[in-house]
Amino acid sequence: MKKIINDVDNIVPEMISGLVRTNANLVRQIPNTTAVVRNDAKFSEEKQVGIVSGGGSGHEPLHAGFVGDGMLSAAVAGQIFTSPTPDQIYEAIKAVDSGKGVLLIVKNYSGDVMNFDMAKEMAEADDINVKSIIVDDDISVENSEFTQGKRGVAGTVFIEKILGAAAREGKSLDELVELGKAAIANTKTIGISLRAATVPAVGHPGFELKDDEIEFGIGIHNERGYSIEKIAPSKDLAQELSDKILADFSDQDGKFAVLVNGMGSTPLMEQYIFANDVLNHLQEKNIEVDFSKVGNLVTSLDMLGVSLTLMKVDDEWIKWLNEPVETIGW
Amino acid sequence: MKKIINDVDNIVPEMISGLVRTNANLVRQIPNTTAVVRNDAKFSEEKQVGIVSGGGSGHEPLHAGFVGDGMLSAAVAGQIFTSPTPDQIYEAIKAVDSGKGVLLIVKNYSGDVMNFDMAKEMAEADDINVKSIIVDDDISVENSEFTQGKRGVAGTVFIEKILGAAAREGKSLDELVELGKAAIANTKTIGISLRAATVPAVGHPGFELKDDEIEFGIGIHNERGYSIEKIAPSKDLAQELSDKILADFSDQDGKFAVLVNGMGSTPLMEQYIFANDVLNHLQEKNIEVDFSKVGNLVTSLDMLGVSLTLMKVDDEWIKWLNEPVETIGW
Amino acid sequence: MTINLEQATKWIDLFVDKLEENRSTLNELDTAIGDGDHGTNMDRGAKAIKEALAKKAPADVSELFKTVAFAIIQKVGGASGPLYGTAFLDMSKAAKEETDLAKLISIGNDGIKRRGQSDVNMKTMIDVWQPASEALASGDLTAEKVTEFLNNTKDMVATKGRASYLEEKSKGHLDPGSQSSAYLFESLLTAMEG
Amino acid sequence: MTINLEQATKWIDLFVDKLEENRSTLNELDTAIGDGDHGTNMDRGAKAIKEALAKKAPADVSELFKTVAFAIIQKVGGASGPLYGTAFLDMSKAAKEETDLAKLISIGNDGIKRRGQSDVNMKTMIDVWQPASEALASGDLTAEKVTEFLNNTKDMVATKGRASYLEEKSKGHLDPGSQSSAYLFESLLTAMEG
Ligand SMILES: Nc1ncnc2c1ncn2[C@@H]1O[C@H](COP(=O)(O)OP(=O)(O)O)[C@@H](O)[C@H]1O
Ligand SMILES: Nc1ncnc2c1ncn2[C@@H]1O[C@H](COP(=O)(O)OP(=O)(O)O)[C@@H](O)[C@H]1O
Ligand SMILES: [Mg+2]
Ligand SMILES: [Mg+2]
Ligand SMILES: [Mg+2]
Ligand SMILES: [Mg+2]
Repeated sequence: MKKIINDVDNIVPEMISGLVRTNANLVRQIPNTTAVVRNDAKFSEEKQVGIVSGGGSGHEPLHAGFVGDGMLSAAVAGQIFTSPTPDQIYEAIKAVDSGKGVLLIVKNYSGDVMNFDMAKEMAEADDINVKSIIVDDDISVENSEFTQGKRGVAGTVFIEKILGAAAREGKSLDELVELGKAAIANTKTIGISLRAATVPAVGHPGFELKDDEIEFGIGIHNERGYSIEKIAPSKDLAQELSDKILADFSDQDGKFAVLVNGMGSTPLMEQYIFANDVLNHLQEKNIEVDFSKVGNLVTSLDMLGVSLTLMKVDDEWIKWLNEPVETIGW
Repeated sequence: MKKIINDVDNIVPEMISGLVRTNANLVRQIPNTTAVVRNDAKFSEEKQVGIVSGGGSGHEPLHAGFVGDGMLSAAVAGQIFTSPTPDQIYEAIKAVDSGKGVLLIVKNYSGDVMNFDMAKEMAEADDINVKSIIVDDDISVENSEFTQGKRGVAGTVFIEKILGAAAREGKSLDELVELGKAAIANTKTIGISLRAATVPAVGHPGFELKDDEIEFGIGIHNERGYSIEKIAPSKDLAQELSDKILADFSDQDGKFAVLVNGMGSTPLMEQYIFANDVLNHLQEKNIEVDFSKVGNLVTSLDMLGVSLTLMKVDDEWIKWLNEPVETIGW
Repeated sequence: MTINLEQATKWIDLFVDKLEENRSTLNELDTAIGDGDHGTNMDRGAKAIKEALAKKAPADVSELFKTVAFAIIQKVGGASGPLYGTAFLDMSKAAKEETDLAKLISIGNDGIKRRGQSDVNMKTMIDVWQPASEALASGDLTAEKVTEFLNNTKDMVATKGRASYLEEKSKGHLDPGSQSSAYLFESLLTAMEG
Repeated sequence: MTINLEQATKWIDLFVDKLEENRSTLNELDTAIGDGDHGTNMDRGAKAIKEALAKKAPADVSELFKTVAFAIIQKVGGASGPLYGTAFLDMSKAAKEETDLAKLISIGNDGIKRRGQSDVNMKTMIDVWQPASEALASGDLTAEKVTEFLNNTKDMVATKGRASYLEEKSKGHLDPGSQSSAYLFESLLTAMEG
């Protein structure tokens, strides 16, 4: 394992320190936590619903990179691939509540769901109005009443963008919850990996793939996918992922937003080639794409791969996706 | 080699196509070229000195990702690690000239310098006023009258940012040339690599390093560095690079801007840890840092590593570095 | 059977020791069907509990459980943090009035089920907590039984927690949270014996 | 010695063939001390020249050189594109009046030096162009001499182009651009012979 780090046990605090020191105009660290909160001039004057997200580290720029005017109010970073603890989330909730309530955006992992729930209970004891929504866009996992359900992956960033813009516009907590649930229901993602991520404390990739193999349906914590296939040209990968996601929508009418997300070690060059192939394929199928985004947004340490997210959108959502924000990572 | 591509010979056009299609509000492709030019509403109305940069591909988001209001007017992409041809650069010059002249920002490689020179001669034949500046910030290479001189690397992005902001403010071509030269003289960079980049047509990393080795002073096209050492903690690397760069400045008074740049496959997490260590070390030395930036800005395909750039700045340069821009990659 | 402060303190001390000793066993179990950190997580919790108890000796069982709960909630994270944390927090609240051990454990078990939205047969720690709580109620919990409950998780298919992503492939492995819970109940039995 | 359209056409045809045949030789030389693409670059140029000449047969030597120059300038890129491109562009301009071969080559050599800000002994193609141009002027250029000029680059330390980053380590390798230039002059000699 070759990584530019110091002490394995100190990775997250050092990373957060680097992030806030190089972006002091945008964010500050909440004392004694690894949570960051908006630090721009507008923030202290503003009265809007606070939006807090968070989760394990290793997905940078998610979530701290999306804190800023028009997106998240605060983000809480846990240990690598490990949910943050409720006390840290609770501090973030307190830091962003302006009396209008706080919305928690939680990715669907049992640890995240439970820790955010506990933090919510702690904040409610302080009479803060807190609601949460659970993002579960990874359609490579079967959903069923009896399981953990689908995971929350790259689509989370579209949800954060739309809700952040809507909150800035003055939407109420209840309106945001409703909007968030609708947005999540219309967001679907599949990821592929060419090489697994190496968790620093483990020291080697989470799973092994042969030189010509690619795994479909992986999660952002090295969760295994649904099949291993021979690596194929970008356009075949684009077609396979697009079709699988489209088939999961009840119909293919209306407008779509597209996110091509790099998993951490994949050059932008390849992400753009893949995005080009996705757009070609969607065009052939007469699918209207009204917003698209490419880049390392929701990564998995040094994983090699990409994910594709399609979101069915209406005009107002497109407007919110397009609105300028002041963040590190959007 | 595992890459998400189609035909190796078609990488650059497909990449540019993906980039412009997913950023049509910002940039458009100049027909029959792999050059992109601003496409925002403001651009057509504006009368400012046009700023054109470019070079071989494989350094994304440089340069196309820095085209937009307040930064570059156009960017020309060559084949991977190969200078673009003069006719493409010439088309970009024509597309951005509004009568105020055009400034070319060229990284110091013999191919780039010569191809941009030829393009300049072609444009001068059309009575367009064109000047160029040569960025040579890589201090790991010895400079001398008899050699090719220092290479242009990550510091280029600071030069593009400052000149873009100054051009937007209405500075003349001659003023920009002078400003550019002063900025370049105050910009110094060293890069380190943990793993070389794999050029798609070659299929394997450009050089081999052992599992515990790191190379100091590499270039952004797999140019070998000045020494191979055992990998060390981030803070030791930060100290070694900072001190070497600082020693190259005649004095260490005044204000500095810092750029920690990821080489393509290095997670943001490690870049922030390294940035934190650089800031710690500079603080210990009582060096005033007034601007800092972290991220994958000037990459080398899938190289693992980072570069550190220090720039001696005055207040006006800091203002220009801080000004908002509308680009894909800044 | 009721539990007093001395017994409860011994219980927690034994549990904490077992977690520290078996950090790598728990990590290995979690590597097979999870993300390999259950040992690290519980060990972090164990150290936090020790530190908190060293700082201030609790006055009663309720306060002891609260100290344990807060240490776990603040330091463990992941799935096991809120689960063990909720169990001890709920037991702490109940212990203000209640001293019956079986009732307390049953309340802890309910807390886990509520927090985890889960039940028996999902290949989670509940598959140790719930039968253990029932056996305590009928007065016949033994170390052998605890091991039996733990071993029963081996052939289950996980439907909650990370292991559930593996579906059928989660079969054939012990559930790591059930292993740490087995340590909890083994410690409890030893503490109650004398 | 003057050069006519027939001879010049034959020269370029032979050169283009040699570039295509020796693509991998040139890449290998460039791999040792450059970035490994000189063969690919020149081959791209060769194909572009062929295509351009197939489209429209040039009326005179000046037009032929111009076609060659534009094909190279538009398709080669890198360092060799502007260098060969400038040489042929300058020779094309001169060929409107001038027919003396040695003079034309000397003008091409000057173009390379101007474009490359370089001179002899820097381990570049000039180390073939300049002595070849001088030998032509004195009427004694031979294939053996071309090979000798090329081989002389082996022990030079590069001070221009990518190889210069290697400093002393650039010694012991032929310069790739000198090898492609050697093909150019060997082709010229064959074309002029008959
Ligand atoms: N929803 C749930 N209900 C009950 N127990 C659960 C649930 N999810 C996970 N667990 C328990 O937690 C254990 C894993 O804990 P740990 O590895 O520390 O957390 P994480 O899965 O976040 O890495 C599992 O072995 C299982 O016993
Ligand atoms: N400044 C220069 N002056 C003259 N010749 C040069 C100069 N720079 C490079 N060359 C020649 O160009 C050759 C390399 O060409 P090529 O590999 O196609 O371009 P690049 O170096 O851009 O990859 C060198 O072998 C050398 O002969
Ligand atoms: Mg975990
Ligand atoms: Mg080249
Ligand atoms: Mg785990
Ligand atoms: Mg070359």
